[in-house]
Amino acid sequence: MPVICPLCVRLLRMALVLLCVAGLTFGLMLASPIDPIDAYLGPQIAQASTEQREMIAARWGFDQPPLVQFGHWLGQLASGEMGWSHVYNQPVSEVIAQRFQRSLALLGLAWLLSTLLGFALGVLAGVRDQSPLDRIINSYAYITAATPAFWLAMLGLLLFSVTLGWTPVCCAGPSGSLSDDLGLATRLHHLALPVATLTLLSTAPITLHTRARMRELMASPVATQAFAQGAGRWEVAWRHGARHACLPAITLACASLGELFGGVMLIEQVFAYPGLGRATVEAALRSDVPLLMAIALFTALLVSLGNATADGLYRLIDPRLRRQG
Amino acid sequence: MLQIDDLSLQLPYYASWWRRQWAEVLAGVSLDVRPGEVHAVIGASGAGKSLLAHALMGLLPAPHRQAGHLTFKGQPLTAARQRQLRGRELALIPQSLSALDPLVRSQRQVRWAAQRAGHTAARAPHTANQALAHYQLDERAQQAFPHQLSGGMARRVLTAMAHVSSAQLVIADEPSVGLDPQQRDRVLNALAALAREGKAVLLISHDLRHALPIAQRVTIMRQGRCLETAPAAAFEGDGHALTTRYAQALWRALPDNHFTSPVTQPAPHVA
Amino acid sequence: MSQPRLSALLSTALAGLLLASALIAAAGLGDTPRQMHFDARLTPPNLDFWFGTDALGRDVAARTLAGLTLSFWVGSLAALFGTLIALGMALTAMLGPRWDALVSLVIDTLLSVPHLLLLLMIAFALGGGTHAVIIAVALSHWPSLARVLRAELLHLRQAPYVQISQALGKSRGFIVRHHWIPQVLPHCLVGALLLFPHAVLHEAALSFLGVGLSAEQPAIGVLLGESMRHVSGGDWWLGVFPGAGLLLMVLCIQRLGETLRRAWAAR
Amino acid sequence: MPTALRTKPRLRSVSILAGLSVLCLLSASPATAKETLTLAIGGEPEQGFDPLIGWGQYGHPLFQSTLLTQGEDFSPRAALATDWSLSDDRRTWQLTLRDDVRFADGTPLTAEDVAYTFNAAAEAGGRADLSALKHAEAVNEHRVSLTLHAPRITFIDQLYSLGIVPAANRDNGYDEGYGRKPLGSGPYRLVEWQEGEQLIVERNPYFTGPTPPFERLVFLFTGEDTTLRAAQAGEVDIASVPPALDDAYPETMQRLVMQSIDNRGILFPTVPDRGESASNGAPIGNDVTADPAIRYAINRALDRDTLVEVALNGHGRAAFGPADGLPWSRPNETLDAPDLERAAAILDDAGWQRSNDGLREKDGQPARFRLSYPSGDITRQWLAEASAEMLRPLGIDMQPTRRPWRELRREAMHKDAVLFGWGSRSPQEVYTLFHSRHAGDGYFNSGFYANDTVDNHLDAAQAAASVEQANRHWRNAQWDGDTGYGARGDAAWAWLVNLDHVYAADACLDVGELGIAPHGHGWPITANLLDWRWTCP
Repeated sequence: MPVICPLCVRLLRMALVLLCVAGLTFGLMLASPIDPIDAYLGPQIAQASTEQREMIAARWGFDQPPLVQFGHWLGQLASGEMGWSHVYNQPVSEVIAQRFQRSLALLGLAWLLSTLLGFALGVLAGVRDQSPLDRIINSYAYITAATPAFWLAMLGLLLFSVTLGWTPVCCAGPSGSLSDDLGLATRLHHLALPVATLTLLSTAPITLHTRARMRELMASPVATQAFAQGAGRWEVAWRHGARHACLPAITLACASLGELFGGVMLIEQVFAYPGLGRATVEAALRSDVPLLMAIALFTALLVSLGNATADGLYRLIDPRLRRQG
Repeated sequence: MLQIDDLSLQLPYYASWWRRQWAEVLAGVSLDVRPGEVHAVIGASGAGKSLLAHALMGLLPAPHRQAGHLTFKGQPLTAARQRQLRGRELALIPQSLSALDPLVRSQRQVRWAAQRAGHTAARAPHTANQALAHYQLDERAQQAFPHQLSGGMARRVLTAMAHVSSAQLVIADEPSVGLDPQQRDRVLNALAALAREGKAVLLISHDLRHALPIAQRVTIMRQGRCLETAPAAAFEGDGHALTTRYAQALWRALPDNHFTSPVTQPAPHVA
Repeated sequence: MSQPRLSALLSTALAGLLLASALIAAAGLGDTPRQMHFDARLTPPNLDFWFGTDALGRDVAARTLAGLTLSFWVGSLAALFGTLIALGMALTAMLGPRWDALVSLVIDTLLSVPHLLLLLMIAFALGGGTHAVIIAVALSHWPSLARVLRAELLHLRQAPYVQISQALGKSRGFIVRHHWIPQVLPHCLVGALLLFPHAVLHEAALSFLGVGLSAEQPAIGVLLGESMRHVSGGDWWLGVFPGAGLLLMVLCIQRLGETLRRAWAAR
Repeated sequence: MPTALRTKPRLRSVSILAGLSVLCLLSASPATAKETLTLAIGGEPEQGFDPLIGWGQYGHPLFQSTLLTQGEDFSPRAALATDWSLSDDRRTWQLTLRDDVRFADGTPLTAEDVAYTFNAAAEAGGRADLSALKHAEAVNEHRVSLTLHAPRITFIDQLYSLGIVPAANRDNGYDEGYGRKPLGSGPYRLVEWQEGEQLIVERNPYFTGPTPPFERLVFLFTGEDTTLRAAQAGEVDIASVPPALDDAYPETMQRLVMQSIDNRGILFPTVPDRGESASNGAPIGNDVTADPAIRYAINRALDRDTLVEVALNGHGRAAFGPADGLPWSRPNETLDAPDLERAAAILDDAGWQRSNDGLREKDGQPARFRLSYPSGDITRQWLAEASAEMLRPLGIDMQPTRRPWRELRREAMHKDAVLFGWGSRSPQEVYTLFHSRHAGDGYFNSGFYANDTVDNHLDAAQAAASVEQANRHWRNAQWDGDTGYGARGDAAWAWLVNLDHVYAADACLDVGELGIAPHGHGWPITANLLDWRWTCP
C-alpha cells in the first residue's frame, strides 16, 4: 500500500475541517430568527409589497429548502465561484479581496510587532528574573490580557486623537483625498493608533510563554555550564535563551491568528477602519450568508495555514524533531 | 592551589505551604587541592558533593547562606573573583549531559567555550577543533547535535570545553557516571593527563574504586561533612590505615574486597 | 514567611475582598441604575454621582456596578457550561476510536474559526440576549479545555492503577467514577478559572458589537458601546469607569484563579 | 383634460430655466470661491449606486436623472420628460423625453434606455418596488409608454425617483458592476468610492440642468462619533446631527432644522378579541381599544408638545396624521390643546364608569391594555412611558412593555397597542396602512382596521386620473364629513410626534428652501443640492 505522504493526510484533514466550518456557518445563519429581508429593507419596509419581498427572497435563494441552498453553494464553490454578497451587491471574492487588502496592513503589522515585542519582553523578563523589570513586564502582560480590546482602543482614541490630536480620528485616509495619491506616510499615520492598540493587546500571551521558557532555561544545566565558562547573563540569554524561547513564541504567534482576527474586528469597529473585520460584523448582523461563509472559510484557512507553518518551523528549529521527519 | 576552610552552606525549603526553613547541606568542609594532583572527593549521592562544586564556582541558586572561606592561589576566592576567573582559571565539567545545549552543534559550543575563555574570535575555532581532535572526536561528531552523540562522546565534548579554557583548577563532577567501562577509563585518564600537565583536578564521584587509580588523595564525605582525607595509598588491604570507621566500612564494602563490612554497628558520628 | 508568598496571599485576599464588595454593593442597588435624573444629564464625576451621569441622567457608578454583577454571572455561567461541555466531550472521546475521531474533528472545526467570529455567529443564531451570550461563550470556549482533558484522559487510560482495577473486573462506570473523574476534576477547575476572564471579556465584546445583551440591560459592553458616541464630545467618564471596572474585576478573577491553581499544584 | 395638462408644463419649464440662468449670472462671480463641499450625512448604500436595486429612492439619485421631479407643493415637475399623460383607463403612462440629454460619457439618452431601466427594475428584486409595472416600451426615439397591471396613481413615485441607466445592449451599458461605476445623466459623476469611508464626486460636464454650485462633493460615511470629531476639527461643511449630540457640535456651525414626516404614533387594534390569530399565529384583537370611545379619548388627552420636549428634547413637532403637511392629508386635522375634561366626558357617555381605584370599567372589562414598543430605541421608550403617564389621570391604564422586534411581531402586533414609526413621501403608505386588503399583512395595517367607505376612497385615489384628483380622494379617506381613518373618524391611530432632522452646517453655506423629509435622516437634505450657495468668499 503506497505510504500516503503525511502532507496529503494533513491537507485532506484541513479540507474536511473547512467543510465542517462551512456547514456550521450555514446552519447558524439559517437558525437565526431575524428575518434578513427586514434587515435589508430597513426604512423601505413601508413601500415594499409582499410580492416584492418574495422576489427578494427568490433572488437570494432563501425560498429554497436549506439543504438545496447548501448544495447549490457547494456546487458553486467547486467551480471556484464564491457566490454573490447581497449586502454589498458584489461577488463575494471581490468583497474579500478588496477589504482584506486594507485589513492585511493592520493585521500583518500588528502580528509582526506583537510577536517581536512579546518575544523581546519575554526574554527581558526571563533574564532579569525577579527584578523590578520582570515584575513590571509580568503585571503589564496580566493587565493587557484582562483589558477589553475596544475599551483600550477607545482610551487611545480619547487620548491621542481627541485630546492630543496627534493621530487622525478615523478611517484609512484623510477625507476628500483619492486613495491612489495617499502617500505611505499618510497611510501609516492612519494606521498608527489601531496597530499600536492591537499590538499592545496581543503581546501578552507571547510574553508570558517566552518568559516562562526563559526562566526555565536560565535555571537549566545549560545555563549553569555557560556561567561556569564565564559567560554573562546577557550572553547566555542571547545565545541559548533566544533559541529555546523562540519555539513556544513561534507556535503561539502562528496560532494567535484567529485571536488576532477577533481583535481586528473590534479595532476596526472602534476606529471606523473599513477592513474585512467590519465587513464580517456587517455580514453577520445582516445575515449575508454567502459573504459570511466565504469569510469564515477564508479565516479558517488562514488559521489552519498558521498552525501548519508553526509545526513546520518548530521542526526546522528543533533538531531533535528533524530526524523523525 | 585551592584551600577550603570550614565551608558550610544552608539552603531554604518550604516545610508547609507558607513556612520556609533552612537546611544545612554542607557543614565545616575543609580540604585543599595542590597543582598537578588529582584530589578525589567520594560520597554517597545527596552528600552535597555537587553543591560543593557549585559553591567553588560561585554558581549556587540565589537564596543561600554560605560561611567559611576559600582561597585560590593564595588570595581569598570572593564572589567577584570567582566571576572573573570562571572559564579562565576555574573550569567545571558538569555532571549531567543536559549541560550541552540540544539545539547547537557540539563544535560550535566548544568554540563558544573558547571565546568565553578569552581566545579571540578568529583563533577560537582552531583551538576548539584542536581540543575536540585531542579527545578523538571526528568531524562527524563535531558537527553532530548533542542528542546524536553517545554518552561517552558527549562527556568528552564537555571535557574538551574545560580543556579549551586552559584553566588551572578543573572540577569534574561525576564524570564517569553512566559510562561503559571503556569510555569511563578514557575519561578518567584524560583527567589524569590534565593533572600531569600541572593542573589541579578535583574529582567528585561516588565511585571510589575507579577514582583510586588516578587520585593522589581521597576525601570521604557523608551528609555534608568531610570525614577524612587520606592518601590514595591508605586504601589497601583491609583499610586499617584509614582513621574513620565509615571510610573503612566503605572500603571493605567494595566488591573486590569480598563485600566484608562491619555491617552491624552504625557508623560513628564525628564529634 | 517568604516575601513573594506573602505578597501573593495579600493580593489574593484583596482580589477576593474587592470582588465580594462589588457583588454585595450591586445587590443593594435596587432600582438606582434605571433612575433617570433629567436635570443632571451628562454631568462629570462629582460628589453625589461618583462616576458622573450618562446622556439620560443615569448614575454611571450604579450602572457600572450592576453591569459588573451581570458580567460576573454571565461569565460564571458560561464558564460552568463551557467546562461541563468540555468534560462531556472529553469523556465521549473515550468511548471508542470512532467517537474520538468525531470529537477531535469537532474540536478542530471550532478552533479553526476565529474566536469572536464564532461567538458572533452563535449569538446571532440565538437572536441575541443574555441566554444567547452565555450559550455562545460556552459553545465557543469548550474546545481548548476539551483538548486538554482528552489528553489527560488518554494518559490516564494507560496509567497502571487504572489497568489494574480493570483487570480486577471493576465495571466501566466504577472506573470512570473513581479514577477518571477525581483525576480530571482539578483540570476542570483550573480550566473553568482560566475560561472565566475570557468569558467576561467576550460577553462585553458581543454586547459592544450589538449582538449580546439588549440595550436596556446595563451590561458593561452596552455601557461602553453607548459611551463610544460621546468620546469626542468630551464626556470621557462614560467610557473610562465601566472599562476600568471590568478590567479590575477580570484581574481579581485572574489573581484568584492563579492562586487556586498554585495551591492545587503545591498540594 | 389630459391635453391641457400637456401644454402647461412646457411653459413652466422654460420660465424656470430662464429664471435660474439669470440667478446663475448674478451669483456666478462672488459665490463659487469654494470648490469642494464635504458632507457627513451618512446613509452609505453598501450595495452601490444602482437605481434598479433601490439607490436614490428618496428622489434625487445624484448620478442619474429621473423622469419627473416633485415641486415644493409635491406636484409633478418636468425633468427628463417634458410632458406626460395617463390614459383614460389609468393603466398607461405616455411620456415625451427631452432630446438634448446626454450620459456622462457624452452618448445621448433615449427612450430605449428609459424602457430598459423600468423593465429591468421590475425584475431586479431590490428595494425599488415596481411590481405594479406590466411592461415598458419605447414608442420612438423620444417617446416611451409604461403599462401597469391595474390602475395605480402612486406608481408616479417611481417616475419621481427611479434613476435612468444606459440600456444593457449599448456600449458601456448597464451590467452587474454598474453599482460601483454608475453612468448617468445626473448633475455629478463618480470620481472614487472608498467603501466604508467616503465618496468623491465631481460635476458632470454633460449635465443639461443648471451648473451645480460645487466642482467636487465629498460624502463621508462615518459613524455619529467620528462625524462629530470631524466637525469639531472643522473638516465637515454639513453633518446630520443625532438629537442627543446636538449640544456637542460647535456653536459656530448653524443649525438647520428640516421638518419631516418621520413620525411616531400609537396603533390601536380596532377589532375585539374573538380568539382568532394571524397567519404567523399572533393573536388578534383587543376589547378595550376596539371601542372607538377609548381611541377618541386618548387622542384628545395626549399632550403632544410635552412629548416633543421630553422625548426629542425639542427637535420635533406634534403629529396628527401619517403625513402632516403633505397634499394627501387634511390640513385641519390638528387638535389644539389636550382636553382632559372632554376626554373624560367621551368615556362617561360611552359607559366607561370610574371604579373606586380610579380605573375605568365597562361591563366587567377594566380599561387596561399593553402598549408594546421595540427594544433598542430610546426615543420610543420615552414616548411610551410619557404617554402612559398622561393617560393615568383619565383612568386608562396603558402599560408600556419593551419587546425585541421578533417577539413583538410574533405575539403583540395585533393584540397590543403598538408604538410604530412611519413616514413616506408617497401616499402608497396611507394605502397600505388603512386598506382592509392589507389587514395583518406583515407590518401593514396590523390593527386589522376595516372601513368600506375608506376602502372605496383609497381605491378611487389609486384609479384617479391625476395626482390632484388622487389627493382629493386621499383626503376624503382621512375624513370625508362623516367617517375616515383620521382622528375625527375612526381614530385608528393616536399619532404623536414628527421628528425634526437636525443638521449642523458651516455658517457660510446657504441651503435655500428645505422641503419636507421622508423617514430617512441624511440623503433627503440633498434634494435641493443644486440651489446651495457658499456665501462667504
